[in-house]
Amino acid sequence: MKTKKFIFNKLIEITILFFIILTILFFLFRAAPGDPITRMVDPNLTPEDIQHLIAQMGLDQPAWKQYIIYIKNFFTGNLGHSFHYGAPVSSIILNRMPCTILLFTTSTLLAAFVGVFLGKIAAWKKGSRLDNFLSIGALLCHTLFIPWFALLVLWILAYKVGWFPLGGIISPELWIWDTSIFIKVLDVLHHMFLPLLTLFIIHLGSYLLLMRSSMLGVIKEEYIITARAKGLSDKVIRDKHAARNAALPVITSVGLSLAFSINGGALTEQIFTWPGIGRELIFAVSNNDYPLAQACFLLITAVVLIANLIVDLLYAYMDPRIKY
Amino acid sequence: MKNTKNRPENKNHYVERFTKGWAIYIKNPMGKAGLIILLIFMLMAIASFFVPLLGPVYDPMTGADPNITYSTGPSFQHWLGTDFIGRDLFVQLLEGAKVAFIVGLSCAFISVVLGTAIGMISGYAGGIIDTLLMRVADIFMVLPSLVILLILASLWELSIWVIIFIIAIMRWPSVSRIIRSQTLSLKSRPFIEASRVAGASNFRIIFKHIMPNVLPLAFLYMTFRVTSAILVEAALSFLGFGDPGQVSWGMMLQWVWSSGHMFQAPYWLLPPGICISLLTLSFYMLGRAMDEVLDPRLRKEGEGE
Amino acid sequence: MTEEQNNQTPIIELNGVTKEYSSKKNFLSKGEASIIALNNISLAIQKKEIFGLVGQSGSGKTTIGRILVKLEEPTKGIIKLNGKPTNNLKGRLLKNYRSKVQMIFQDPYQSLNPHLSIAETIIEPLVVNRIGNTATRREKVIETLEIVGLSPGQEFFHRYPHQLSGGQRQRVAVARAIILDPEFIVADEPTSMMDATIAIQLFQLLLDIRKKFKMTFLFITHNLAAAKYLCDRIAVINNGVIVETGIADKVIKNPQNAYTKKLILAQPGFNFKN
Amino acid sequence: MALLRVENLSVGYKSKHGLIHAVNNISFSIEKGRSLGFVGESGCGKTTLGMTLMGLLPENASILQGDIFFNDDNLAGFNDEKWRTFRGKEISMIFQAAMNALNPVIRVDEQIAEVIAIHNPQMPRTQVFDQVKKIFDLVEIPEDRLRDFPHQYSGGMKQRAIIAMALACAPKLIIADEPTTALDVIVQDQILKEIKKIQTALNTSLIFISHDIAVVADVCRDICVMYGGQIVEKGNREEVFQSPRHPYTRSLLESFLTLDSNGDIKVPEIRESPDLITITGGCSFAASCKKKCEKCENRNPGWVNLSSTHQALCFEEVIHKD
Repeated sequence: MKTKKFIFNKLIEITILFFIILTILFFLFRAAPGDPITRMVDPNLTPEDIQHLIAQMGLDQPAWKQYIIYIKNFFTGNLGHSFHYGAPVSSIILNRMPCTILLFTTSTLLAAFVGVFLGKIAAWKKGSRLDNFLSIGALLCHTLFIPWFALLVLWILAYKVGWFPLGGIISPELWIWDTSIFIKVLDVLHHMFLPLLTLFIIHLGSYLLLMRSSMLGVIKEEYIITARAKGLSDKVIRDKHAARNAALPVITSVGLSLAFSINGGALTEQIFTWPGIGRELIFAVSNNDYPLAQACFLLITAVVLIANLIVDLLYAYMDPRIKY
Repeated sequence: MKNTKNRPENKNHYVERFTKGWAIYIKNPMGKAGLIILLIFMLMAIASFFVPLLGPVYDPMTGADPNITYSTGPSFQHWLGTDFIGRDLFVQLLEGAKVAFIVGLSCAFISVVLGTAIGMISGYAGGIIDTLLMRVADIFMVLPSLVILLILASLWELSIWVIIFIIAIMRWPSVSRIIRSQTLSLKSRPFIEASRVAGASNFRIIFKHIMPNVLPLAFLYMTFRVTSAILVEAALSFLGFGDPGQVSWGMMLQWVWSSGHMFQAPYWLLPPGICISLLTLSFYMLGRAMDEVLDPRLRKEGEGE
Repeated sequence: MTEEQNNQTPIIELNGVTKEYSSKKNFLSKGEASIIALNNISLAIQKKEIFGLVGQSGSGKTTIGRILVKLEEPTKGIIKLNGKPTNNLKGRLLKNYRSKVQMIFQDPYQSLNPHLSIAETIIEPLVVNRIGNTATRREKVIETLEIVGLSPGQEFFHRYPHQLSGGQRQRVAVARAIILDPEFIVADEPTSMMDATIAIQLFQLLLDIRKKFKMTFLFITHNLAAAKYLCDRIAVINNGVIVETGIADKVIKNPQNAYTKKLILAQPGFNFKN
Repeated sequence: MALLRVENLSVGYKSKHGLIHAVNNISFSIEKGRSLGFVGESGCGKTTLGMTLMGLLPENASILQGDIFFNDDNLAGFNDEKWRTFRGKEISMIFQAAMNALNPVIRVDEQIAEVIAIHNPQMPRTQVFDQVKKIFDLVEIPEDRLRDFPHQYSGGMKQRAIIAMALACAPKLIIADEPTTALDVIVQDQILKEIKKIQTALNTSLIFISHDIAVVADVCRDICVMYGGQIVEKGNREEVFQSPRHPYTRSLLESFLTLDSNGDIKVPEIRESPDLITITGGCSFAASCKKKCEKCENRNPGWVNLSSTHQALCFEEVIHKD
């Protein structure tokens, strides 16, 4: 019952936040130098169509009316028309979304699990050769410059050795012909490997470091001494008593670092020409396709907000002391 | 009376604390390594002021070697080679070091000053002020800074200082959250209450009692902020949205990528990336070593008390 | 409520003081239950006495102390200092009040700012109340240090909290409390973190100070034996309600209230019967 | 034969300033079913002693010399593996409840069940939990609180759960380190009664460590008074508390406040804590001793027998000087 109320309250908060961001975005686009009409309406359209669009978006109206129309359009799913694709923005981003979610969630979850696992081991053997190796490795991963690392990976593993494709998500020839679903999945995985590797390496470092320092704090707690006094084995103390407590702050930081991970995600998509939201955003921004850029941005914001809610719930689930 | 004795004794305490902290710091191999790398980059940044004086060829932006019209590998004349219009890559690398330092340090400084001030006010004032400030922080916190910069860069042409300012604005919330929680825990400490009971004003309590206790933490966060600021600026430049009038490491990578040399010219691809990673790494190591100085829990047993 | 009411006005008087805390989480979920920390407390403390407030943790004894030094305001009820009501004081009046009522805190490790020297800590009340100049302040600090048994004062003047033992720190806290010559001092479990032999030294110091400066103390404690040793009168508090008040010896020898009896029975002693 | 026999035990901590002799040449023994109290002020080494007996010394501490005989085993020579099968089964420990000795994210019954399970690997799960229920009955925690998390417990209940944990495998020796320090007087009284009741019921040996003389006197029949890492006086409680002979024990008792004490309290002089790093030849209490003579400062005191059970670490002349 209380959990439901908590979720409900959180949803309201998120909605308010989202609208604040939406509003700021609206005024940003109006405040920028130049003519908002040319910015919002595709110049390639016929004059009649342009007139139609101007009326539809209220661009001939005063600013406050435009704002109301803008909100109304947003609710009806009308996010404008992409200049470049000449198609409704909403359909484009819906098309790109699965690719991003596939890459992003896989890499985040994988990195979180491996990072937490290695961080746990490193902290438990603090000062050992393994710990030094893992910590320095994690530090290097954490401070890598993503696009550079991605280019390096691309250069060596795709260009020099040729094990993986240079970019994209599928090999078109496989999809034209009737091939089994199994081969198609393998093909996607083959394409996904390099971007996944890049994002995995980058996130791994920060999760490892976080878990390690969190674990070092927990090891000093009294209940670890109690556990030792019981005669439990090292492994049980580490995994059951220490790691579960140490993982809690790591969960919180997953939420807090989401915004940061999105930066990395966009850069990775761009270099591996992975057809996701991030790449679409960079593309839209480079080509002054403003409606598309706006829509991508709003989608990213919504995803981050919802992901934060999930993280909060997960935390409450993991920590019995918190009951919403 | 002998009031003159007051001052030097006072100073001694800080000197003593510094030397003590330094002794712990320098024992940490990570801190030592970070400091050495940092010093090398500082030398590079300083050198960037003098190298262009050698001749117009050595200007990182406009100094194209007239004899070279395509990208060449390392040579005696151009230690790291040249880019596709004959500009010296080593000179560009030096210039990049300067830019990275300017971006990193000024971003970190602005965001930490802002974050510390807001965090202290928010934590100390509590109530509605706290709620409002932290909600604003939440908004900034969920926004991916690179994406925001991209949107803004598409609407305006951003100069390096504007970029620095925007990154700083995006980065204060995490600092102020930490300072706020520190302030909250300090606020309920008896020594703050004792000072209130003695009749001290809020102003005095914040500056005399809370600030000295949060400053080390703020300073620590400054080193971490440097790292993220450098990375964001480099990413922006790499995507082609940096200050077009300013050579930077990100810009060099943008050129090698967009000119299609990335698989042909490792002498061009490798150095800027290594520099970015190494410089951020050195700041990070600096911060971690400082963390150990500040956090007695992580100190080796027996040295604590 | 108190026997033998002398003609003097009491220095501190609490009249029907109630304190509630509401457990409000955020602005969306409005406060549900409120916790009553103090329920209709009435007390009068006479000049020059050491008044003991005995209770277990969570009984509300610390809240009374905090209300008296204006770290908190009561939800209901009146507090009088020398017969004058002192609720909701602001600005100069508050400063004036605080120069008369001071506090010694429980934890000597937490009650001194680690970044300030002993001198800076003790001098603070003088500075914020703009009393004296640099030279006279210095003299006053050294004098106070000697009073609390940290002599020679010069030697402690420039030290920092981490260079002192727990007992010495608490003496610094005492010095800070008495430097303004207050009329009334709240001592909130000043010895609960100390060894018994150090604690008794501090009690001795408080007794000396009372004799020398005619100060009044409210001594908050969970230790009945300490209250009996130090206090003239005591009040026993349980769940925010005062259950018994009276002369310390009498209350302990002949408790009237069931809770007080239980408390006395629970004290470990040297009876080797079993 | 004594259950536990400690001989010439010294434990040191490495520190920046040198080796800290936290426990210095201690010998004592405890029989089956007896209760032995260690009392002393902070820094006297009593907690270090308890941790040494459990094999739980921190990394920078080590046993410098001496033997700890438990039945036929010498605990001083145990390795990690041996300790693991030993701790919780033969010797167990009751910790201070406020120190967050229970893991906050694991249910209480599970935390107790795991002690039983680890030392009885072949016992089926249902039987383990039956055992847990029995122990909860013994320490008087209601059965419906079994599945709670520690934060849902009050201080007194947490302490009962910790006692239950220590009892889980019916150990031969229980070490209680300040088990009631953070508790209110009334709860403390209940817990102390609980400990006494269980100790007599199960006939286990008990080592009880506290800074509170009255608490130790309440629980234990034999007493060791510690100062500066050494035992300075030992005997049964009547001897130690009713006719203390060591100057330190005396000053401790003279300044101890009880409900019965009238104006006979003596305020001790302010004294420096003993230096545990530079061990000089001489009594560690000499600097604060009112009755000290010349040789106190440069010769080590020896054990003075006062009765068959009562001994003090002092010089004959000093003890008999009044």
